[in-house]
Amino acid sequence: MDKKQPEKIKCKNCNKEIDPDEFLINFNICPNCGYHGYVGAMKRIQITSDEGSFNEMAQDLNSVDFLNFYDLKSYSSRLTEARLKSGLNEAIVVGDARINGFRTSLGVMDFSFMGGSMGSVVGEKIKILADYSIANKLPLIIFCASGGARMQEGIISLMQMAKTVSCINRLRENKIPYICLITNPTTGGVSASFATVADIIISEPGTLFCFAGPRVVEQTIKKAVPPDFGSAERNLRNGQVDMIVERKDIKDILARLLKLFKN
Amino acid sequence: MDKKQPEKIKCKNCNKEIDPDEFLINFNICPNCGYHGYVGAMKRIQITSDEGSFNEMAQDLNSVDFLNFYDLKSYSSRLTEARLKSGLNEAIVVGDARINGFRTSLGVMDFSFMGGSMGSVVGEKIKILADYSIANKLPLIIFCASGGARMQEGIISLMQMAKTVSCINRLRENKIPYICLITNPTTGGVSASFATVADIIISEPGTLFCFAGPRVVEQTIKKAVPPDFGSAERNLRNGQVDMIVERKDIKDILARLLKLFKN
Amino acid sequence: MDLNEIKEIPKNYFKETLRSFFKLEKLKRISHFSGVHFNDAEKELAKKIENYKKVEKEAIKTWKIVELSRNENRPHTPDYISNIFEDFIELSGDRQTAEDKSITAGLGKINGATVAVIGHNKGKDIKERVEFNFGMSMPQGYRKSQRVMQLAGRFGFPIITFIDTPGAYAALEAEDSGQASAIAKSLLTMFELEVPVIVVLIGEGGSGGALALAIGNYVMMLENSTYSVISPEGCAAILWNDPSGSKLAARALKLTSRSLLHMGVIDRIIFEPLGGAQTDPVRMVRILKRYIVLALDKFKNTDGKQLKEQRAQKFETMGFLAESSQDLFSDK
Amino acid sequence: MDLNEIKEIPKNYFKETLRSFFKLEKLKRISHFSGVHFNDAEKELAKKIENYKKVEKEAIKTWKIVELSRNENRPHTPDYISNIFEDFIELSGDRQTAEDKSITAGLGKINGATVAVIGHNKGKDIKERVEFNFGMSMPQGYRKSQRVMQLAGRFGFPIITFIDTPGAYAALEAEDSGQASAIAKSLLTMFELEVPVIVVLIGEGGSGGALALAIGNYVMMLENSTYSVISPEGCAAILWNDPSGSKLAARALKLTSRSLLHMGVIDRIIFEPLGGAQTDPVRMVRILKRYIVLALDKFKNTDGKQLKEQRAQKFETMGFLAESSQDLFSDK
Ligand SMILES: [Zn+2]
Ligand SMILES: [Zn+2]
Repeated sequence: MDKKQPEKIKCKNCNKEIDPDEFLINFNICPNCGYHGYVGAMKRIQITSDEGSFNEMAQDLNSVDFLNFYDLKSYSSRLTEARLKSGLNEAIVVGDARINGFRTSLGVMDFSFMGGSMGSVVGEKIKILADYSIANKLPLIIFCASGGARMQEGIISLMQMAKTVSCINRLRENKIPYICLITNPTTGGVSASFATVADIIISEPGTLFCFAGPRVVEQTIKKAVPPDFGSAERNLRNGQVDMIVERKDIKDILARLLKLFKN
Repeated sequence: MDKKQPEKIKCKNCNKEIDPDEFLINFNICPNCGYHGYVGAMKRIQITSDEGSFNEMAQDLNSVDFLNFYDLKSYSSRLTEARLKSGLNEAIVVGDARINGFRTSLGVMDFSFMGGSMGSVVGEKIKILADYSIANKLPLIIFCASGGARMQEGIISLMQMAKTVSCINRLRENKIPYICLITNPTTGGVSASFATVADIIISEPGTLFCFAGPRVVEQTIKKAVPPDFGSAERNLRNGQVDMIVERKDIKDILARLLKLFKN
Repeated sequence: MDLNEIKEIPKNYFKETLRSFFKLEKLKRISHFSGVHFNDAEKELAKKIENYKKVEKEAIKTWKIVELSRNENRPHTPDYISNIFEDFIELSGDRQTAEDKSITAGLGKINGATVAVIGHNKGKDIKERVEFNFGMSMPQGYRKSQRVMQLAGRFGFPIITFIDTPGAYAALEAEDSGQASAIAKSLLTMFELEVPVIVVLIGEGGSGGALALAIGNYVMMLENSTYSVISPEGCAAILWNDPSGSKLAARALKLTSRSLLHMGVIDRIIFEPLGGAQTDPVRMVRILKRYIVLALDKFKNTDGKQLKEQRAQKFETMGFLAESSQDLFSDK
Repeated sequence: MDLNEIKEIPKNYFKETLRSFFKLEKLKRISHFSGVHFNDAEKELAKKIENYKKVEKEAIKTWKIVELSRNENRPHTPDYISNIFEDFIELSGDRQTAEDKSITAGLGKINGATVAVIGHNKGKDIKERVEFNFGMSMPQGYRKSQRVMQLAGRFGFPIITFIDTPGAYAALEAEDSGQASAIAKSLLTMFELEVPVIVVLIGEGGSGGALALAIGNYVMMLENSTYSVISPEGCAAILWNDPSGSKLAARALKLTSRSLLHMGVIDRIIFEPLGGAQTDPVRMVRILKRYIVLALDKFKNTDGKQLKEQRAQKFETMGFLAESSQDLFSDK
């Protein structure tokens, strides 16, 4: 058989070679050092929700280049590229799902779609998901992964921070629980909006979670930031997250929390 | 004439001799360094409220030695001594008053009555005053001066913290403004209860305002506290008080605040 | 109320007792040899000594409770949490500046219903004790607990608190982070709650730091736990310099469950296994669980507004005072 | 919307323009000497150059506004406060860990009614600017403003905010005190308010730090103020390395009052005296006062719940998107 073996890959953290099959089976976690590698929205949904239970919503919403934003490329071409690269039509996938039998509204961001940046579509999908939660009295669960606001939508991307927080405010008024999962990385406009107003905030180990990224902070304070800057462990110590949970245990902890909230 | 001149007194802060008449006229403020000396409840009422406007309430409430608390002296004898020394029957005087024409509920603590400590009577008088505020829709103003809870009433003195905060909670529900004046010293059970849940907190300059006093803290941390420990200035920097106002300006600022709250 | 006759205790209590004793012996000797009798003086001194002895005995008895309340082998908050509640999940952080491990907070189930559980945590070994600051909380701890209480309030979860602290942390950094304000806000938050709040004093109930989590619709106290406005040591330091001072202060402060029930500060004493909770922690936990279930049942059908009102009523009526219309200063 | 034809800007924009220009000249020369004509190529290049020039012109125009918005002589929050409101009293502190002077908050009167006023404060001279951290707030600043907003909400006082910040402070201590959480909570608090909230962008409206105080029922913008998701410099640093990048980024971000009104992000532009607010601050203040009074009047008879709903509605409908039922990956 001349069928090619998949290429060996290297861990971004410990730099050791990993067997790609093992990496894949192990939820993209380095079997050597436990580093939690990138995992896309679809895989995340697969490992978090009950098999076949996810029903995607609002998949037909697409971003438009309403500012004619030029960059090295136009926003339109970036969107096309991102769609092809990620296999998604935007940086978040939302839908109805079951987690160990508990029905929820589930939103999962994907960093591979333009760095998980939040533009009009991400905001609108979160609104649709929150409205769905309220209408069906379903707990809301969102996995964050984002570099922040989507610059290419200018001020409108900033307004998505307000928009999403307003949705969460209505969720709170309706006494719907909201659990937020912080995955690597979660920064900027997402961390300063819907991510941090959750009832429960759970972080994956080693996740960068901050408002301003380390390089921006270094530029401001003119010195190096500590090596654990923005890390899950530092955030736990600083009171920013409720707990750090390994990827393999997230489904279980979610199910346990859902059981508690389903009083 | 052989009528005696009042004895010269020394400023507790700058140690300079002060003319007692000048000190008295100057609201017990050192004319040399501006140190705000002790001022009793009755004098405080006089300099804060419009002449003749104060009508005392609940002056017939007296503390009882329900624990038979022995000390170097019994609580009962301490109470008698405090009454004679202060000319008051408890560590707070409460009543209805006008401040530049604005009608208010006014409570003034007096440090000379057993260190302004809070026992059952202080708690009850604050309750009566708060109830009066609610019934008559009058803003509540309290001048604090207290070493904390009254040990001689044991656990019941601790319960006065709960009691007074509950009264303030009802005041808040009734949307009655509450302004608290922090005077020297305000510590312990008073600072950790009704004093710090005020809408507006004003401190006199140089006032010690803290939970645990400097000596207690020094015992805990086994080193000297900074010279400005618990000072009004440090508290302003640490976000604990809204403003520092000199004694002579307090009536004016209260009137201005009352005007703002009388919408 | 358990009154005692002695009202004034001299500065150096034990020396004074001894002096009285010798004085009595001397009087007795004089009357024996001289035939002159000092009956009144003798009687007075004998009574004084008797009272001193009674006070001493009471003080020692109270002190034993103080020691029991601090016994390291007593079950602590984590022991109660893990054995009383199912599916407990701990929540961390004040979402502002810190996670304070001296307070444990989280959600769990009891008898099928979700509740929030919050309690002081002194730590189980030296390492934990240091990490948890011996159960003395920073303002951040009280802010975390407020966050969890508000969350419970929003979702209608009853709240159970376990009190076990020497007191709020008295340190510069605590003061600079608003310790007074944090405790006061904690009280305010608890008065705002529209869910049942069940408080259990399980060990040391030290001052404002204990009260901050203790505004309950129903307050229970383990037999050998204490609850006091000031530690006996702190009280003695102010009153006497005698090494026996702490014991006397403990007695004077009436900090035991019996005295507190008597004064109406607590609603129920939960009796401990003979010798104290530490002799049979498993049984202690089992007993407490029953009482918590009973307490929760009490408020099952009470609506939020009523719960809030009952709590306000309960604490606003605490106090002993006398009303007299006589003018204390009539001769002035 | 003000669309432009160029969609793709090469990395080194000015060099590229120059190169196109030379290429065009060369084509012209060749056709002149050879008689061979390159009409299509010539036309394309000419159009490209024309577009580049247009973009450049627009960028320079926008940049002037960016500079105006940052002009130190512009009236700042304290100038508006002291000249628009009577009886203003400043309130300080978050009641937790700090007083952040980069945000000024307090109560005052306008047209006889009490309002809360909250605004970024960049400081009027070097000393103040350093003390106020150039208007870049710490989490404590947003917590103070939340406290004052909640106070206003409780007493029914309308809230007026002045936005003027380069952005929230990006420093280690800010991160460690929960900058992200503080901004998010500020947004949440503003959505909870049941009083009218009037927002005025008076200078620099930088990112999340600006938005944190900008959830208004009515949002007004001074003609030469800006409001952007990222500073032009920050944007250019990401997009180009060309020194002219900031100007191009400013244009691309559409951060001017005209663009924002066009996009429905703001409700009104308040025109400034000729040359900018700094040329006649007295008049600027007078004009703004009128608009604030008008804005407050608008919501005079709206009840609390409606105000909250209107605010939610306003911000939840912001966004531009397309719905398509075509499967983007049909060929996969
Ligand atoms: Zn690895
Ligand atoms: Zn002096």
